[in-house]
Amino acid sequence: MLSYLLRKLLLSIPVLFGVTVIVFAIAHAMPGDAVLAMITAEAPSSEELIAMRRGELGLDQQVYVQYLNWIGQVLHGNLGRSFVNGRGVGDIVGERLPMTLELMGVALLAAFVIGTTLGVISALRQYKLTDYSLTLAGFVGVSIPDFFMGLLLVYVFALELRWLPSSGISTAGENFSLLDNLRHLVLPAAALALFRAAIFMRYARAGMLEVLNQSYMRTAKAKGLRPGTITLRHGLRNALIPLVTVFGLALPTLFGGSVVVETIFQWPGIGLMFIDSVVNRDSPVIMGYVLITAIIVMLANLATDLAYSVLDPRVSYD
Amino acid sequence: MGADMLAIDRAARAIGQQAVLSVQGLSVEFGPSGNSVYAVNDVSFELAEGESLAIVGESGSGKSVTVQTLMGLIRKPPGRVTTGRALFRGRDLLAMPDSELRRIRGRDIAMIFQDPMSSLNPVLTIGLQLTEALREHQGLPVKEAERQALDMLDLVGIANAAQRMQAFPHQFSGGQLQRIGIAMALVCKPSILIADEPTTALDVTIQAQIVELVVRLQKQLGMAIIWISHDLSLVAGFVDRVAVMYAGSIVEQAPVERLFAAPVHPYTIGLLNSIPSLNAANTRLVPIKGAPPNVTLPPTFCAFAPRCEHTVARCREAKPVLETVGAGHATACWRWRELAQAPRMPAAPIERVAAAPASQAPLLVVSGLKVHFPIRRGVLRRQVGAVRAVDGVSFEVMRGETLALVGESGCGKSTTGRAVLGLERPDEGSILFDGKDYAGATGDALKQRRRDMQMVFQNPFGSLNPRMTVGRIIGEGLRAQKIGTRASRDARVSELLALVGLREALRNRYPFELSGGQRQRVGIARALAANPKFIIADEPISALDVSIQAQIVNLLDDLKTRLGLTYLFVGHDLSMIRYLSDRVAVMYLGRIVETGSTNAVFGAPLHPYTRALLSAIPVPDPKAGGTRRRIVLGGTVPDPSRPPPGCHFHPRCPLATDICARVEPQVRDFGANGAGRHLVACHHAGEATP
Amino acid sequence: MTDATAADMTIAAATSRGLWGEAARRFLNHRLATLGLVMLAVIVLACVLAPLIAHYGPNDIDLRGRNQPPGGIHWLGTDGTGRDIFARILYGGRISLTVGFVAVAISAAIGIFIGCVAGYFGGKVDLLLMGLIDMVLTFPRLVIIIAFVAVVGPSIFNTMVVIGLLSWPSIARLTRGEILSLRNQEFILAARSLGTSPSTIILEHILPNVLSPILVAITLDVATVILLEASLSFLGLGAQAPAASWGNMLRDARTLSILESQPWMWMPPGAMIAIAVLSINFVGDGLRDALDPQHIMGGK
Amino acid sequence: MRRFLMSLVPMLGLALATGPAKAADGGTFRSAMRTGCIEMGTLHTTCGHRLDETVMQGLVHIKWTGDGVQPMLAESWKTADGGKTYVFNLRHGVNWHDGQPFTAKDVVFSLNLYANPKVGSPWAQKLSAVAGYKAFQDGSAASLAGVKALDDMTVQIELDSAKPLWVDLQLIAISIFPEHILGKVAPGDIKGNAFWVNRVGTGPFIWKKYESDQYVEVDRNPDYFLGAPKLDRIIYQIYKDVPPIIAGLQTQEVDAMSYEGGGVPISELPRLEKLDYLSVLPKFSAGLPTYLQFNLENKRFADARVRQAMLYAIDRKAIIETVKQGAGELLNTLFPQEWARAKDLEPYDYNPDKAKQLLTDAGWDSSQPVDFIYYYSDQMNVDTVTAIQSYLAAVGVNIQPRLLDPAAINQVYADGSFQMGFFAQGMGLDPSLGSPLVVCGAKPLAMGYCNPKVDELFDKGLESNDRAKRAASYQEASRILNQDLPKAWLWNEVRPLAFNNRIVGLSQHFKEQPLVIFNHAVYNEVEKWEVAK
Repeated sequence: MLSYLLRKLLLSIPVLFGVTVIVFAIAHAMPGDAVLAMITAEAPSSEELIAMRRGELGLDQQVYVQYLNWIGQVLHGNLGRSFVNGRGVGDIVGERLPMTLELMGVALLAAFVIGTTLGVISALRQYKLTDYSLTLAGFVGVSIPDFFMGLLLVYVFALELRWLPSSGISTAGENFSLLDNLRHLVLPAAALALFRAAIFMRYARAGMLEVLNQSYMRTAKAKGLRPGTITLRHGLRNALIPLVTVFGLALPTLFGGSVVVETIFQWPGIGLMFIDSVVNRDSPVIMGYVLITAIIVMLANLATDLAYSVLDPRVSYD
Repeated sequence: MGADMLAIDRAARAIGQQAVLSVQGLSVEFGPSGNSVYAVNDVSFELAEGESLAIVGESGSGKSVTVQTLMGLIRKPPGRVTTGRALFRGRDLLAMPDSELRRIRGRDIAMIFQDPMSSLNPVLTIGLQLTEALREHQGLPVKEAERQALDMLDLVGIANAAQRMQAFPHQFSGGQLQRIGIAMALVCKPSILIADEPTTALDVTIQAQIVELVVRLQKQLGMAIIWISHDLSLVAGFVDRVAVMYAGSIVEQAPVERLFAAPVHPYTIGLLNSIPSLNAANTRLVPIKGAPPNVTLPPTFCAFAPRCEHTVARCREAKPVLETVGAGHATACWRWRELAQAPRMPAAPIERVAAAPASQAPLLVVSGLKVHFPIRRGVLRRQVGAVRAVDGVSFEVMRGETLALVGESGCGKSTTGRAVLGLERPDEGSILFDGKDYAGATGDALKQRRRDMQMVFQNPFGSLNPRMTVGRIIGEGLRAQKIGTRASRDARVSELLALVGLREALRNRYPFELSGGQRQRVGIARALAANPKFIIADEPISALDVSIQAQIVNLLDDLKTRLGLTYLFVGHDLSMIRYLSDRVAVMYLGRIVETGSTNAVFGAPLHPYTRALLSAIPVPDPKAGGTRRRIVLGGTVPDPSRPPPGCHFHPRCPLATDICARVEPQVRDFGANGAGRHLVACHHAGEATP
Repeated sequence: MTDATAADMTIAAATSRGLWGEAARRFLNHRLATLGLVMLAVIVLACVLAPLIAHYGPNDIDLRGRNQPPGGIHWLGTDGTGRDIFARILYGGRISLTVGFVAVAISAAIGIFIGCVAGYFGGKVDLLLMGLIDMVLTFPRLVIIIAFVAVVGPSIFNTMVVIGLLSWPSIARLTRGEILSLRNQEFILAARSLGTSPSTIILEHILPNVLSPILVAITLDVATVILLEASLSFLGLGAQAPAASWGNMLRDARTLSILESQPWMWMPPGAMIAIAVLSINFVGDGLRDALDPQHIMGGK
Repeated sequence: MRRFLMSLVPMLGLALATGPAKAADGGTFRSAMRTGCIEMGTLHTTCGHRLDETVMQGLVHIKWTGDGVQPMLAESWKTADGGKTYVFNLRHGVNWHDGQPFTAKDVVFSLNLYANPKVGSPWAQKLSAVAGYKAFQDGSAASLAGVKALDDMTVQIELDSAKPLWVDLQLIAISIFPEHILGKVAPGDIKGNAFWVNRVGTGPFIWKKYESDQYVEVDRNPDYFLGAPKLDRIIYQIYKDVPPIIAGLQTQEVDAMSYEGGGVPISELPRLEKLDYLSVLPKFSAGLPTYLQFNLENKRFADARVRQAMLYAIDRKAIIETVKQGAGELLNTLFPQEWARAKDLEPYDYNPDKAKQLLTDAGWDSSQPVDFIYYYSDQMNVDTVTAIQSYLAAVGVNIQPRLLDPAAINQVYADGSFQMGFFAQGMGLDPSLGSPLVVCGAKPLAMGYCNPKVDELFDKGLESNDRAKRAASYQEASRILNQDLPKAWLWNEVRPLAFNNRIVGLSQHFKEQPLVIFNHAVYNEVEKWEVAK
């Protein structure tokens, strides 16, 4: 197991390296740079000033030199400084990552719990009205883009019903309270979760249907166990196993989705930061974002593998 | 029903006990009405306390559906019980709500299933799975339930039971798992045990262990057994009564001796005739013609009529009901009275046409063949070991003979076959075919060999490309070898279809439109396309129904004679092998332990493993059960990546001594003069088994 | 139901319709799939024939006739510059569907190629390509597309290509997995033992058999890409004004007034996205059932 | 889906019942602010100046009425030589929020900080007229020679030449920083310094808390020199996108959509106007001339007839009335200020036939598409571009719009790699701010236009602070620009604003403000605002 993890981590190094090279190239291929992004017509900058600022930021060097400098810093645990405000990228990301993780975590968890529950119910009621309605709802769920879902949620729950705040992470200026935070979390998390709940539901239904056909379910029934025991103890455990993969694959898309949802709901996470950094050509922040998300996705993949081996005793890595 | 129930009732009473279970007129359908599969049609039987009843039938005969219906295990929908009652101690299992039936399931009626691996939940410990029925039905506290479960594990012969309670199913071998499955079924001490083909997925030596265990436990616990099987020979040895099912109906039931001695239903007779007997070697098998029944037609006629030699118009018009033949013996056939007058067997046993005598010139000489599959582990994926699938195998196949390579699963027999054909790269050894060494050959050399040497595969479902028509599949070898023109290839395909007994019309069908037997014929035709000299048949019949097996075996036999072929037959069904092979090589854990003429090996086996293997073969003769001496091997086959030192067999060998653990036995020839060589690799070859 | 009866039913049902005929029959028996196919066909046809159906051009502005609710003249009303929503839906569908199909065609071509190479050659090549696949899968796709579009500039062509270039790993993985599992099938062994050449094996035995799961995946990918295009257009990175795509039409809904009181501007594109995606999902689901190898390989 | 929503209902109900308690205080004012303004500090950005009204302050601020400046940290000033040397008397008794006294040292330090080349502030240019600026910039001097503290409470600033409007137009951009804090920071480290997210100023409100991309909270300064504010605190809520601000206005999560929030999109006006708790100012002049940019280095646009044709081709009135819902004033020259415009300008009324004729005369090749860039991506502007595209297409000018972000725009400008564009330039404060658009060699916005006469008139416009004299120069320039059309002037942008009536004094002050004043602190008596009882 340990050697499997080590091997995976070892293999992820070149992958990470490749990711950074590509993204660095992309970031530098963008038209304009951080210095140009800061210019506005009201404060036109002289060419000397632009050159000076480029020099300060190291933007006057060859791209590969810039990359080597950057990667050198990273290897020393330093993600560099934002071109825009000079703050340490590590600090900025560290400040915002928890917010994004809160949003994504709650969304993923909600999607998982809701989707799995409905999927299992749907499977247990196969070919009944419940199943058909849930399946149809699931299809509709995966047909509505999450940004649109976000708009609809804001409209219904924030503007019309006035039940929930329309944006932000907590009421500005109030002392942080978990309840307040959760009220703000409901809509963006729901916007992210509903689409994915529909996906989880589809997989949970398929998984459960497959499990229901397994002989061990018949064995359990033949033992005279209660239907609830059979479904939960024997069925669900096994049906969950393939969902682990779905869980792992959902993560990268969740980062993408959070960019959109954070914009709609003014959720101050790294998605919002990323959009700004692209506009500002703040390549240290872009790189920081990509590196962190890549690492999280990789760790999540590892966690997926681990979860597999926990859920399924047959799986052992070596 | 009706009058016939009386007959059954009498039959049950004849045994002198009270019926614990009485099934009356059970019919089960699947799917929407109007488009149904008629899985079980008007099935009635009784089971006395402590009695063992076998329900025998081929796949699709409805035997499993019948017992699963009793237990409330079929899924509704799509399943529907259309008629019938099933009285368990007077209460109708089919009429009670599931919550009530649930209290009977597992407590009074328990069940063991076919595939022990898939019928245990892979993610729960066996301790939990063993105790949950006890806790459910008897409300025992965990500790007490565990104690009782432990006792039961001891009873079924799981060593170290206390520790193994925490283990998961995948950590056990198939045989152990089936023991656990039995323990699980028996923890509540049920009065009926339903065994649904519990040994089908197991090797023959393990099968013997399990049968013995169930028989012992039945005596100890005094329960009744319904044993579902497709194998008449297997049940012959230990059940009281047999019911034969075909296409959802019981066609004949009788006490076991009577069924074997005086069967009356043409299907039962056909079934018995298609099983080779270990004793009567040279009687040609008599297969049942045709394909398995179509169960999507309403059961308004005799389902066996299309395959029956004695069909008359009435058979196609009305479904026969069970009629009493004798004490406890009933059958469902319109013509049983007439047929009972006629000779029971077809005229006279047809002598097997002897093939041209095998020459003494070897066509294939394999020596020192090793095929190892590397195991890589660790951070750097270094090779840390190897599965020694084939670990130094030598044999020769003479022109015109059939050499059978036998052994249990995992012994390396299939890998050997594939290595001979060049589908696996040997690590060591030579493969001389027609005098040329082909070991490790590639490219043209390999291509040339493949003209002369072909293979028939095991799985009739997996060995045909589902997206090719039969014609293309058969012609593939011709195209690959660029033999002939398009027209000549087409003609050849027609010829081959005729050769293997398939209608020309099937040429444009896809494999999924064919039955198992037809598919296997296609596989054979494909192998024969380029006129090979040598055929490797890798368990070609093991996936087929008994009545179809005989068809394929006869076909292979005929082709050998007609085309002058040489066969390497890889298999595990010893009775079939005895029937069709000239010489036998017995493999165990990557090595050949005994080689010799079929008669010599089967008649006077010298290696203790061969002896155990042979003794474990079920015999289709209820009387033999008592007289045959069984050598039941303990333990299971070791992991081929860590074979035991010295003789691979020594940990399980009844004759093993110190030397066996240290020294690998040399092959010695025990052949009598003129009878050919009889090679044995054993330090104690021929010594009497204790 | 027992496995045997399933096989029997298939055999019984099998006439000489052949493989694809059989698949087509199963597909058409799938009610939702048929519905999906019909809806999709109608949408595609309407988009292709847009000039014949719509009375207005997609970019014909009519400033004095802006924000009109649906009615006899403009069936679905007009937008903020008086363009006919119905016409824009049809023309926008061309873009949205083209993006969906072209991007997936690109990713499928790359994915199948890489998957085949990795699956067939195995060894170091496989390791390298799997690394590449992991790498691309590690990118959050939308995020990278945002960055990419910043480089090449937003346009429908760029969007298509970028999505195509970033979406292949799942198909590659699937192809590879299918090939690996097929490689050990007996019919591949049989073909090898008959002396069939590797290229023939790939073309005749492997590809036709991996095609159906890939076809299903590709179909479902089209739906995903349409949604992705909508997201990108929503962020202003997809189709550029004045060209219509369903995604950038839906962008109007960002204006709360429109969301509230001019639903004819966002409901049609929203509905079209949902219906198109729904139809494609139905079709995909139907294909999955129709092409399920379980049906073809038999019950065992 | 519905099921899920329904299941949320009880959960939401619970959350509602126990929502956060409204701070029971003298009042919190919540104002919307766009993202990215804070962390860079006022030395670097052009946005976020509301914080210079409340926390940091300058020597002078612009009056909300638009007429002249209000003394803030400078109590008074005088110039003896017509605007070459200014002497500022600083306000006595002012303390920094940390208790340190405010003195002339702070003023001298702050001016030097802006001008310091190592700091690299884009606002350094505001001080380019100060004596010694060049020497400081090129490194031959260590400070601004023209800035001197005469004593603790008096500062003298000397310019290179007389600039009578220097205080009104340049000094207003300069904030005063605490020398005792920032003086310890190396100039190169000013950018990104923690000070910017934890500011110490002299204004009516004290910096309390900053949460990135969430809000800035400032609390009342009881010792404020113009009197203790009535509001307890102001929270500047930060938004990246406009729709959440609109939603917040409606739900009263935010009180003000001022111009630093980007203004209310035209399309949202009807929605907000329905809400009785809001005051909506629908036609707030933005002082923002909007125009079609031509790359005059490209020969296709060299002929003035081509440029005139484009203006004739576009029905600007229709666009203003429909797409912009009246939110725009037709403009035929550069200046949004009425006093700077001549009365007899060519109106370029919609006339497509004339446009076609002019294009034919000029030999316009209509087969070649025109690369057309823009960067306002809101609905109204996209619709506007759409309309323009349609109008131009009708006369044979086939533009192909391309949306770019600011960095890309700047790159494209620097490269000259575009043909036309759709832009606007804020110059509400004074006509002189239009010079970068039209004077010779002004990069990048002039795009190859050079008319020495225009340059001369712009110079002349700054020689006096008498509006009548200045108007003559600018009106003359307006005529030339009306004919030359270096850019095709479209209209003067109008920016609707919305305020919650809860805050007394807020909308009232904006109602009196003649036009939007971007990027500069405005004195609007914030200390007198209060929450309605």
